[in-house]
Amino acid sequence: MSTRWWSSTEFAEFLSKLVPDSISRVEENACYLVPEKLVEAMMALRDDADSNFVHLTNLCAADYWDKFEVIYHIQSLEKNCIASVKVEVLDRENPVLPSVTSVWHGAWLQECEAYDLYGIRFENHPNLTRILLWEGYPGWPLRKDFLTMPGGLQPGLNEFAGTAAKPEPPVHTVE
Amino acid sequence: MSEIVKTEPFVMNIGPQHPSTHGVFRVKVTVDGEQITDAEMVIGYLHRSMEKLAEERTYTQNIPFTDRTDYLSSMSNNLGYCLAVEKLGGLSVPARGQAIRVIMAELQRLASHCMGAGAFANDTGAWQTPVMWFNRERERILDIFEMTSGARLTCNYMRIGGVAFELRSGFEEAVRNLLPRLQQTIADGQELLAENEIFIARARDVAVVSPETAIGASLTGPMLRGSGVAWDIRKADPYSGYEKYDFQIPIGYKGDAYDRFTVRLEEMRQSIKIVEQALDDLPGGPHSTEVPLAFRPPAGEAYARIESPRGELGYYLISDGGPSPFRFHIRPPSLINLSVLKEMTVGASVADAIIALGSVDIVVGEIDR
Amino acid sequence: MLSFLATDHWYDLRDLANLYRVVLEGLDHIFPTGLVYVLTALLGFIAFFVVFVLPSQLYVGVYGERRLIGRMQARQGPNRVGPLGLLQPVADAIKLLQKEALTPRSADRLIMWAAPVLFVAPAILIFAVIPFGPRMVFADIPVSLMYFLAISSLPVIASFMAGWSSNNKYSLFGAMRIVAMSISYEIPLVLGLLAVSVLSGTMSLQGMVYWQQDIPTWMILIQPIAFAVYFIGVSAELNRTPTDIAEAESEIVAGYLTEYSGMRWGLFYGMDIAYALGASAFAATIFFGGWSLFGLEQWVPPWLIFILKTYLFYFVFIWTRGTLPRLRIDQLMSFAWKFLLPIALINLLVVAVERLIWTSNDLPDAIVWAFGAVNIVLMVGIVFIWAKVFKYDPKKRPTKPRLVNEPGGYRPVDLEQGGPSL
Amino acid sequence: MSGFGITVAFWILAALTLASAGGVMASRNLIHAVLFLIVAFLGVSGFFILLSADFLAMAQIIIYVGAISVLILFAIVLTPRAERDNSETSMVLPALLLGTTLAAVLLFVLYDANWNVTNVEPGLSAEVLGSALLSVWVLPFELASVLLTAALVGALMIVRRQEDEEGDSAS
Repeated sequence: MSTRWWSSTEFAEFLSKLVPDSISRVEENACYLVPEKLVEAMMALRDDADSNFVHLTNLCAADYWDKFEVIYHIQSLEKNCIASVKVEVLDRENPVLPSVTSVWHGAWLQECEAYDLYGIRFENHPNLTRILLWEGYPGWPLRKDFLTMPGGLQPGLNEFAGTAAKPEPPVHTVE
Repeated sequence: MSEIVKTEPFVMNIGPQHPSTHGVFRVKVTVDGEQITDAEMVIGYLHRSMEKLAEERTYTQNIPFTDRTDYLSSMSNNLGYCLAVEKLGGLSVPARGQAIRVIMAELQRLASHCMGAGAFANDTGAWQTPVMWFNRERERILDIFEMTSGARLTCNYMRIGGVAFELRSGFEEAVRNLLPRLQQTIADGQELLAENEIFIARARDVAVVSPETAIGASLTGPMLRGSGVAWDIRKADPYSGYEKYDFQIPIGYKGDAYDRFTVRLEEMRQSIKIVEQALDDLPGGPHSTEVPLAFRPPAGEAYARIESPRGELGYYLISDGGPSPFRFHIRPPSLINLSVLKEMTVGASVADAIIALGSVDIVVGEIDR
Repeated sequence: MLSFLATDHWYDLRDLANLYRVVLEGLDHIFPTGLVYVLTALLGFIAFFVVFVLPSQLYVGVYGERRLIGRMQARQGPNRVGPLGLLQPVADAIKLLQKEALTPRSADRLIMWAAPVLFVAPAILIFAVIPFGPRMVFADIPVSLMYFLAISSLPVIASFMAGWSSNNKYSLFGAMRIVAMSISYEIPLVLGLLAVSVLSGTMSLQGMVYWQQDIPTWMILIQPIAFAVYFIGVSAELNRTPTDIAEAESEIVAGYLTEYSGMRWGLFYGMDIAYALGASAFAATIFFGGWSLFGLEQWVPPWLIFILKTYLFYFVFIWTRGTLPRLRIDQLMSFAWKFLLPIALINLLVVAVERLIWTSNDLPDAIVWAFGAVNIVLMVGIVFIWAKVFKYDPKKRPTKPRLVNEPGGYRPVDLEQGGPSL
Repeated sequence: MSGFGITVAFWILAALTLASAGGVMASRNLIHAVLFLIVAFLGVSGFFILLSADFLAMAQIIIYVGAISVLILFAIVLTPRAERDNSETSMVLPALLLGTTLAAVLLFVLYDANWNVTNVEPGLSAEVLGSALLSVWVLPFELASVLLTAALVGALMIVRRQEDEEGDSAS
């Protein structure tokens, strides 16, 4: 017994019945969703008895130079099947995507991580902060053009620009 | 009246330098008396941007990186990464290589759970004794790793298409001598801790995660199984020949810290069973297939996952046909298991929060990568 | 009973008071009368401290504890400095003296400086009333039991000062915990000891030793409940595991000692051991017959018997420390108020009734054996009933997880018919 | 009370007690005030020892130093910081007046009282005290205990929260 991977065509067929107009295009290895319908489609996939995708396994983003993609691996524990869903983010300057934390609580930290490293803002996320890097870090390090971004690590430069000396923290007294 | 008679809440930092955060991990808790009213974790102290670095190196060069994410289970990390690359490149591993990988992964699980169970016992206040007892056996497992791969902690033993070297002579004997000792230590742990009245009082009904919460929060591994959800990648999606071995999935009753601890102990027993079976019919033949050093898998993507000691460890690779991955993503079980940190700690006392944190069994290297 | 065999010769080691007296008499010829009075006090303290407390602290407390716990934890313990590591405590002390005692910038300097000093003073005072032999007690005051309780309530204040003045949140937590613990456990402790005092009819420690010598018995056989209450209460007051929540290093780093370093920390550490020794000595006196050992004290030096009993009791402290996990503070509190206090009160009532029967009917001394039997039966009965009332059944609790063969979703727990009780 | 040593001890104790009592009044920080109070209590117990009242001295330390001061410390730490310090008050003049009057009355009583030297053996053993409390003075003793119990129950009622009551009734 091993986990069944839903093929993209099978998935598209299933989802178009469940939530119409939620699929933008279907490719060989994944099915691309429309960002506006993302949360609705995910909610339906989670709650429908036939799909039962209750477990968000993996959420990550990827940079294809001209666009971002956010990849969701969702699985059903009882049916032992897994599917790969993608969403495209075309606006590089201001990438925005609806958050799926309302569907799966487990998306919380993974979306934070994607925001931290790619700068993709997830709308309606309860607390979207940088988790691995500090607030105010210049640039989004996992973008392919990170080195050419303002504040990125320039070739030949040994220090990050923008790491100014921090003020000494004040002494707090125990309340 | 109750507005007047109240204590003053204050913010307390647990970590980044604290004996119980198992590394540089920090939780900012707001405390009212002894009760926690808010908890916020602060991570990133150990961030080494491995995902970015990996985009500049070849597939084989990336294997040592995986050692250093979850530094308590390097073999499992190697295995997960190699499986992902093999899936991407459509490679197959010879039977002997698969069996050796299973033995190593299970020994690594034993070593990691030794650390996890011991550190958890330390968090409950059993002053170092269980840690030392479990670490004694962990050292012996690390001796076997050293004998096989030359390194104790960051083994770098798996390769794409198999394992790096053939097993040394005397390996099988060493492992067979070790297993009864491990059984004994697990039995000691069962008696000293799991059946200890104080331990039960401390860990039972603490940091309860309901199965619905656990599934919704994407928990995996002992955290998920402790909540009573039967989910183990080794059973559900067998890799590296796990379907050949006879073992069972331990699941807990209530999803509290005690269940997670006992699940870990039981998983150690099951791992011993698997290692014994794998040793009994260790196939002959080559240990690895020939893979060019600058391996160029075809363009595409692959998501491979294994059951690491901490949960589902996934590697998501995108290849553009070049010698290095276009995107290298690790699904870190330690980080995602911390999704429920707030649910576990808010409302509990500081002492229970430490227990909750200990029962997650985090490795900061994997959280921050 | 044979009379006490020790002679008045100064070389009779069975009674070290002889030596002390000889020295004092010699000094009396040299100094004016008033000064000898002061010198007696000083010499007594120095003698007690240097001969007994300091070596015990270093070699039982520091070295012995570390070696024994090392043995329990499958490791070596200190074995490098000197033969068998015997000089390790000395090396530690020298190291601590050399280290800088840091004071945080926002700390309350004066109180932070005064706390270790105030912590040390009661640790020395506590040994003033402990009888080491028939004539070897420094201050044989009639209320030495009360004295012991009074003195042992003082270090709490010093610990609180240490925790509060450091201006560290962990320290403050430790201070609050130690204060809460001490006021909770003081009450059952006093009530437990009151029962002992009621039965023996004296508040003097020396009187209790004589009482136990006369029966002859040990108080632990007559009053097991009082001993249990004392042991638990005193472990809580001394911060020994399983009740070391004030210094719980896995929770609040080092509790009230977090900001202390150097010899200031060393004073706390050393005096913690001295308090544990004092509590052991007290337990040995009250519950284990003190310096008497069923007649053997006439040949063996009584102080040796006493010290061995003290060390034996101290070993139990080390043993629990190496074995048990730590309880949570609310569990400890509810244990003190809901279990220890009622049980101590019941014990006090029963003992008072026994004492009344004994004295009003003029019964022979052997009747205490019957009392002892009654008390032991009572203790077993109470614990049994308690377990029944709270439906405590360890056999029905699952200590191993369920095992399943197939993966899938959530498997509900079947709680029907003889299932596990959670 | 006689002898050189005892006289010296008395004066030292008196100075210590008075100085720390003054410290209680003068110190702005409440924690410091409580610590001064503890020293004052210890000094008072020293007086008891000088009067050969061993039992009372020990009871003084156990109850006042070991329990009451510790409770005060606990209460101060758990109080919000804003309400913790000794703040200025507008009642300085009335307080001064009241204090002076009280001191005058006490001094007058001290001066006026007929301090007899009795031949009663000094020293109050625990047995004597106990039997006196439970025979001659049994009514005040029991009344005091009833009062203290009532105070305890009252304090519990005041700090009891609404949600606790609900939780208790549910369980």
